[in-house]
Amino acid sequence: ASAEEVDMAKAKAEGKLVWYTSTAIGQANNLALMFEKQTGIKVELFRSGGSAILRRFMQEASAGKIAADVMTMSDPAAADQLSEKGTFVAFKPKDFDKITETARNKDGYWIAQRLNAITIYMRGDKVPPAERPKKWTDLTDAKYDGKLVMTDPSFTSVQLTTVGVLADKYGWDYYEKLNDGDIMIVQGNQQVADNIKRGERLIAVGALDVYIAADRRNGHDFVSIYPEDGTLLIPSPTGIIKGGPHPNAAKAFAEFMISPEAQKTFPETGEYSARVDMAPPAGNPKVDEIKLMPVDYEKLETQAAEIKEKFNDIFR
Amino acid sequence: MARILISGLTKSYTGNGAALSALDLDIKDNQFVTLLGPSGCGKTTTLRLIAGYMTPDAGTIRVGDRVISSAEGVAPPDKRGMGMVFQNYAVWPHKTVYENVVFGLKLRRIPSEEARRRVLETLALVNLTGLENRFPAELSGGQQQRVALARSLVVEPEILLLDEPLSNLDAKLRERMRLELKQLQRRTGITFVYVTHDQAEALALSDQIAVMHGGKLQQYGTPDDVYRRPANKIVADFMGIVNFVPGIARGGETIEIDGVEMRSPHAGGLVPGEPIDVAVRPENVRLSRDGADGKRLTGTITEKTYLGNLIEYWVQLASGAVLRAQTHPLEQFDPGEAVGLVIDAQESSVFPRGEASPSTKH
Amino acid sequence: MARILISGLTKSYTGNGAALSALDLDIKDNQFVTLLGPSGCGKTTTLRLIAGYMTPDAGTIRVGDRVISSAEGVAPPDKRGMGMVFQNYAVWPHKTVYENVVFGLKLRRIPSEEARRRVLETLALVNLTGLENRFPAELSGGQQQRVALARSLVVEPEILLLDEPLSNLDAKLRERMRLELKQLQRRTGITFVYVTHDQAEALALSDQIAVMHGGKLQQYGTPDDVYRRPANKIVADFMGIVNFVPGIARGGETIEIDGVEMRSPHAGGLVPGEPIDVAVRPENVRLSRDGADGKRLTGTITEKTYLGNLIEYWVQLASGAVLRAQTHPLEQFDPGEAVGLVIDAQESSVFPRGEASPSTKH
Amino acid sequence: MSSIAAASGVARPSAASRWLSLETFVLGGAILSLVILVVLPVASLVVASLWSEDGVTLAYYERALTGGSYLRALGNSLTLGAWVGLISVIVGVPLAWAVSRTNVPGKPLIQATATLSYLSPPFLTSIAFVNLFSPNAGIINVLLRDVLGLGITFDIFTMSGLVFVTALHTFPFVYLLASSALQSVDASYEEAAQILGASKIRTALTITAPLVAPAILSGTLLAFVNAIALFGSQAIIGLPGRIVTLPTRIYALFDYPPQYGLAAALSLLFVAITVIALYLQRMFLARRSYVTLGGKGARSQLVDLGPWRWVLFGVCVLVCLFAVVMPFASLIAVSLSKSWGLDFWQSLTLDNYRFILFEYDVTRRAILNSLVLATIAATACVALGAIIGWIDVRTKMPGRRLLDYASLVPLGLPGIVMAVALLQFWLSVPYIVLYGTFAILLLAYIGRYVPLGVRAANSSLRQVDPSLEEAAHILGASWGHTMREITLPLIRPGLLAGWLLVFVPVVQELSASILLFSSGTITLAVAVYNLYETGYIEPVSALAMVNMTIIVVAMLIAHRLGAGRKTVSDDSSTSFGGAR
Ligand SMILES: Nc1ncnc2c1ncn2[C@@H]1O[C@H](COP(=O)(O)OP(=O)(O)OP(=O)(O)O)[C@@H](O)[C@H]1O
Ligand SMILES: Nc1ncnc2c1ncn2[C@@H]1O[C@H](COP(=O)(O)OP(=O)(O)OP(=O)(O)O)[C@@H](O)[C@H]1O
Ligand SMILES: [Mg+2]
Ligand SMILES: [Mg+2]
Repeated sequence: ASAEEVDMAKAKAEGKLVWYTSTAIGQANNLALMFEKQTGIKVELFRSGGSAILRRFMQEASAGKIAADVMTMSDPAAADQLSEKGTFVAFKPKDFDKITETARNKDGYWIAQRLNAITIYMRGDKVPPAERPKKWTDLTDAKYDGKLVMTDPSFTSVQLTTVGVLADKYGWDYYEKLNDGDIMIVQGNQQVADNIKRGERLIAVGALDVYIAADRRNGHDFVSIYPEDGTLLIPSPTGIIKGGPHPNAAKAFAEFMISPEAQKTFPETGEYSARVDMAPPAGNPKVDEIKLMPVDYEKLETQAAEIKEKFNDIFR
Repeated sequence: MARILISGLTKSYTGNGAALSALDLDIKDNQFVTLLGPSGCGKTTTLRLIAGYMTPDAGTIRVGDRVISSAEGVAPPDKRGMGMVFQNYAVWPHKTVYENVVFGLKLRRIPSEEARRRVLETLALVNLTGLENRFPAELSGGQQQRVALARSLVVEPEILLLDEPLSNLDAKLRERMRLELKQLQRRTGITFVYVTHDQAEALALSDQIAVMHGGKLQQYGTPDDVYRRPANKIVADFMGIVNFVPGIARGGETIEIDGVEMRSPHAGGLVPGEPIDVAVRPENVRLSRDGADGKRLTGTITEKTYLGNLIEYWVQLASGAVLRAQTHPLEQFDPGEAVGLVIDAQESSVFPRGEASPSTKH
Repeated sequence: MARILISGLTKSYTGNGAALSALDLDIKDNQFVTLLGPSGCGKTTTLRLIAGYMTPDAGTIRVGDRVISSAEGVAPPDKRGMGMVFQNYAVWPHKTVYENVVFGLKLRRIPSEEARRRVLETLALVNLTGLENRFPAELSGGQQQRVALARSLVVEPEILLLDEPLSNLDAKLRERMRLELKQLQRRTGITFVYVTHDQAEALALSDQIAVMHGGKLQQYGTPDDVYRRPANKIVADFMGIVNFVPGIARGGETIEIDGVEMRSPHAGGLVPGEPIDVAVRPENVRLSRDGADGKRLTGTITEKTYLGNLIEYWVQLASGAVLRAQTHPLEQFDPGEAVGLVIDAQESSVFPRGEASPSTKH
Repeated sequence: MSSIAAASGVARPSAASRWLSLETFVLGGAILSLVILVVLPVASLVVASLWSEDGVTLAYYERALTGGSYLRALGNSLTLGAWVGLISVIVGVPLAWAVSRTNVPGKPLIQATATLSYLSPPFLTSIAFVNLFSPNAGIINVLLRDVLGLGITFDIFTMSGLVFVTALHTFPFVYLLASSALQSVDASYEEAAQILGASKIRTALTITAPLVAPAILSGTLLAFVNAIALFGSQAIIGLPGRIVTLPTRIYALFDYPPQYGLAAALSLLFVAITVIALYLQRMFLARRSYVTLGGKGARSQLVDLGPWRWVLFGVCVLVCLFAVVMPFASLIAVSLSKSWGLDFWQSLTLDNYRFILFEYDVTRRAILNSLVLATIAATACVALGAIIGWIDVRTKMPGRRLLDYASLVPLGLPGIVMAVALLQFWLSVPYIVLYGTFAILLLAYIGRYVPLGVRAANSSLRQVDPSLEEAAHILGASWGHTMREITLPLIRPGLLAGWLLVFVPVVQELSASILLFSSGTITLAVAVYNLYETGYIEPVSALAMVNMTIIVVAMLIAHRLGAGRKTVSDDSSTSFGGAR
């Protein structure tokens, strides 16, 4: 494919760009600094939760006061929808084709920054190997009663994806059963990790694996299962905002984002790079060794509200 | 200039009857006018209306030829150039005595040296020298009241409203303060509107007294008028002790009490034979050991009270009516003793029996 | 039983001199004792100590034979079975009149029917019938004071402490209230400790009067004692108007004023020739139009004040000393007139000239 | 006024000058500010709740009121609010009374307890309490069950747990307002009850507490509304306990794709609750007067509790233990551990502090921004509160009640709703570019927290006898002068309490900040959130500790500056922030 060229002279003349992102703060800082060092272009960073970023951007957009140049979020469904609305600039930078196919918009409206693995993780010390679940459906077994924890899709967009996909595949019945097993519902991935760490619950039913990556390095005995009936690898889309104040710098940054230098920082912190040619995080299986669960983002996008409501009905 | 003209002033508090109805008062410049009346009769209400804290329901208050209050609106208190001593003192608890008193002078931008001098002078006037740096909570009740007084005096306003400013002072000090107030008024020409519950104080101080009752003005006149020529029984009753002695009008200036005839200049216009009440003050009853002689009533002493500079007796007349009389301590009678009484009818007022008796409710 | 024995009671507020020093008082059961003295002399402080709100610095207070206050500790006010009317009323602003008064009865678990009856009775007593449902902020100053009075009366405590309970009432009502208080005391046998600034009130009501000055007890005795036989100049001065007429002791009971000799039973023990001050009350000066005759002083009227039931004159003696005299309104003199004076020396007190004059500071 | 002007030439200029006076200006300004800060954003909310793509509709209300889950959430919220309000009174009033009116020992400790419990960010204390009381792994539960062998297990994930944690955060509302009011109660009111035979406790219950009813009710109202609106603890404790509340429902509606209309309708339901609560409060206070600072130099006197003071002190210590020691100890422990959940003593480290102080580059800027913003916002809220409160309590201005209601509404709005309303409003205002500046953050903060300032001032003003102001007026003091010299100094304890009540949540404000900050105006709460959101609970705890240390220091300084001379002359009078 023919990569689009970035006009570096113009980008440098613009001098800076504004990046709205839900990337972990340390990582985001790191990337911004790397880019500045490389190009001399300053990155003004807005780091916040995925939905806060979106909310803010949409408010600005509806008032016609666009401040962001580049946006990284954690919800591909939303990204698709925004793409359709013409929010993003189509841009296929160098190495566009090195990105996992499911992790980029085919027209280049967005490209994944990284892939978020949703795993079933658990306390290795408390759940003996024989007891460990292998598949999503194992979790409804009565022996896990009172041991499970998961997030609420109303607050966590990756969980919305997970619930959407699993409910589609196994029916809402699956969640009814989890409910019967006294699963704990928490607000976000942070609390899932926290509850597992403290041993309040032992097994996370589909949560962002990266939240325990650092803990694992620190010596916690955490075991992650990549379910045999399909693992979710959810891309974090990055798009260039149409009408942003620094269009060229934005392109330069988007290109940088998928460059090997930038991408190799993700495995270092326990996340999957969006590039096919990058090694997985230490100790994790390679992307092609994982049985991936296909996601129909278009469908998700239309059903979001319905999924949340249904979920709420079951778990209240 | 600082003449206050009040006409038709009416005010009622929500839910209750009128606290003040159709009050007319003409307070001349440089006058010392006292509002007098039983508790709850509307004295404070009147002062507060004059000060501009409340909007009247009807009527107007004029100072000079400016309308300063009417039902349509009131000029704000801070623009009225008045001073006021509040019945509850309203001394500022967070300011020392000195700061309380100097407040008004500071507002007037008096240089601090002079202000200091005037404050100290005024504090001396009210006998508070040495307490400048106390907070009100560290003062006795009477001392707080004097702070309130000093605070309003020090600025020498054109009109001074005083709501029972001496109520918590002892007679000695009160007398001194009265004198000082009177002198201050003469010296400065301030118009005083003074509320007191003390008839003697009112009589001693005032140029004019307004006697109020139940929100209505009963009489407005000089102390002598009010005391000696009360407009009605209410005033007669309120202005010191009074005996209402039943009698009968005999035509012309002649009246009859207990079979004894006497002449009263106030008896004109009464129908002969009409039952009357003669308002007799205790000091207008003269007791003696002389017996009946057609000019003299007779009675028996039933009670004797020592009042210091006076002795008061309750005397039961032959008709059964009881009369209070006061004598000089040098003339003493004993309970049970039969005495003769002469009533000074010249000094007594006569009212038809039918006229409403002063209600005791206030 | 409810005899209060105070001995050596001393209290000073931080930073200031003693508000009360070494007070001794023996208040007998069923007595009506009045604390009298100039503003700031420590009356309220004494009451507050009796009530148990403060710990004395020294001295004790006994009720019956129980020590209820000493420097070591005080029995709490709620265990003392006393009642108190506060100088600042302290009526609870968030309770209606009825709720204020019924409070004490509720504490005593009086059945609500009876409580209601008693409250209404007491409110009638203080002339507040009909105002039961008002809040204090909707009352006049005097009405609030009466609520405070009613609140303490309704529970009929053994000992009642009253701090100027009638100061904001008019003379008429005050007199009625005095009577009611006196009757209540006779009927119930309550021990009253009463603070007033009104000498006449004290004289009329009290069994015993304690005259205080500057935190010290000056005299404790019956009204007659205190008024007619003051222990010192301070008392003489404080108890009503007094003239201090300069004179000379002539040995025995004889004294001389302005060349006129007279006999005084109080002059014993004085060195002949010693300069003295004779305390003469205005009512003990008799004015007449008679001229000098060796028994009579002479003087000239300089001022005349109308007091209603009395007329007061200022008379300048030949020696230049000025005397106040009061006469019955039926005997009138005019300013400038020369008059003869007779001083009732029997009723006058004699003090050596050197004795401290009453300070005017309080 | 017109007839007066007509009646005399002299009155005319005074009428005119009055119209231009400072009073008109300030009162008008305050009303205008309230309109801008509160009324307009709320109006835009009303519009949003009635407006769908197809025009005006009641569909959102229909959904809000018929959807079972919303009604359940409403029910839970009301239950939560009611219990928290009750407990706040039960804890706050006795503590306030003890500190202000008795000789209980350890007053600084009680002050510190109340201040610190208010200070600890609710979401962090919730986490701390989860650490302590979660049924399986909660430290206390483990201790009780495994170490002591007792069969007791506390479950924090219940309504009681939620009430408990929330009340620990809200009782200071009652405490702070009540204790400042209690300082201006003349002792003779209590003495009058005692001499009638009322015991100390009875006096406290029947006289003292009712006398400061405006403050207690204001505090309770704030506690009630705040408890309902507090999102953090409801998300962390409520969700696992399957207790849905209105805020959690409303927050969920803002997730992509946002359902703004429904959220607006639900929020207005919230506003309705707030308004009803205020209405009840006003009903209760109507007509009664609570003037405890009269014109006769109020004295305050300490009640000697005898041995009971140690009992009361014990209760205080207990509250302190639960409200401060346990959550803080747990936070400190987390902040000092390399990774929470490993063996504590072996993973002890100061790394987290090093990280947030020296490596996390926004910390210092955020702290500075937050302190400046909070100082300005707290001062503005208190000033505005004093004026609005004054209008309500002292004037007969028509519509003053509406003003009082308007000034309470923002409190009842979940932060996110208020923030979105503000954002929408200010983004749509042409020419005024506030976006991305400190100004918009300030507008949001003042708008959100002005209720706290108003309630504090309102309840304080009710205690002050108006004749104290009148006495200044008649001496010729203008309105402004009287305010400055008389009114404000007299209600200073209340205003200081109000200042503190605003300062603390502003430092911790997140839901509006996160939409409104820019790189230059990042705030502490946003910085904390960013760390937390990406999984670093240990540095978050460290930052929270640093944050609290700084707030405490800032408050001590502010208190020193603000607490001028004593108001009620008595060595016993106290106010928050430490012992005198
Ligand atoms: N809290 C206080 N701190 C310091 N000094 C005080 C305090 N209370 C009273 N005093 C002083 O103690 C003295 C006695 O006060 P007290 O209130 O007993 O006087 P009082 O006789 O009741 O006077 P009044 O008739 O004016 O009420 C006064 O000089 C007063 O200034
Ligand atoms: N705020 C109020 N609300 C309702 N009624 C009131 C209010 N203030 C006063 N009143 C009533 O109005 C009447 C007049 O009150 P005002 O205060 O003028 O009396 P006053 O003559 O000053 O009495 P006092 O000598 O007792 O001070 C009283 O009957 C009182 O109960
Ligand atoms: Mg009055
Ligand atoms: Mg006193």
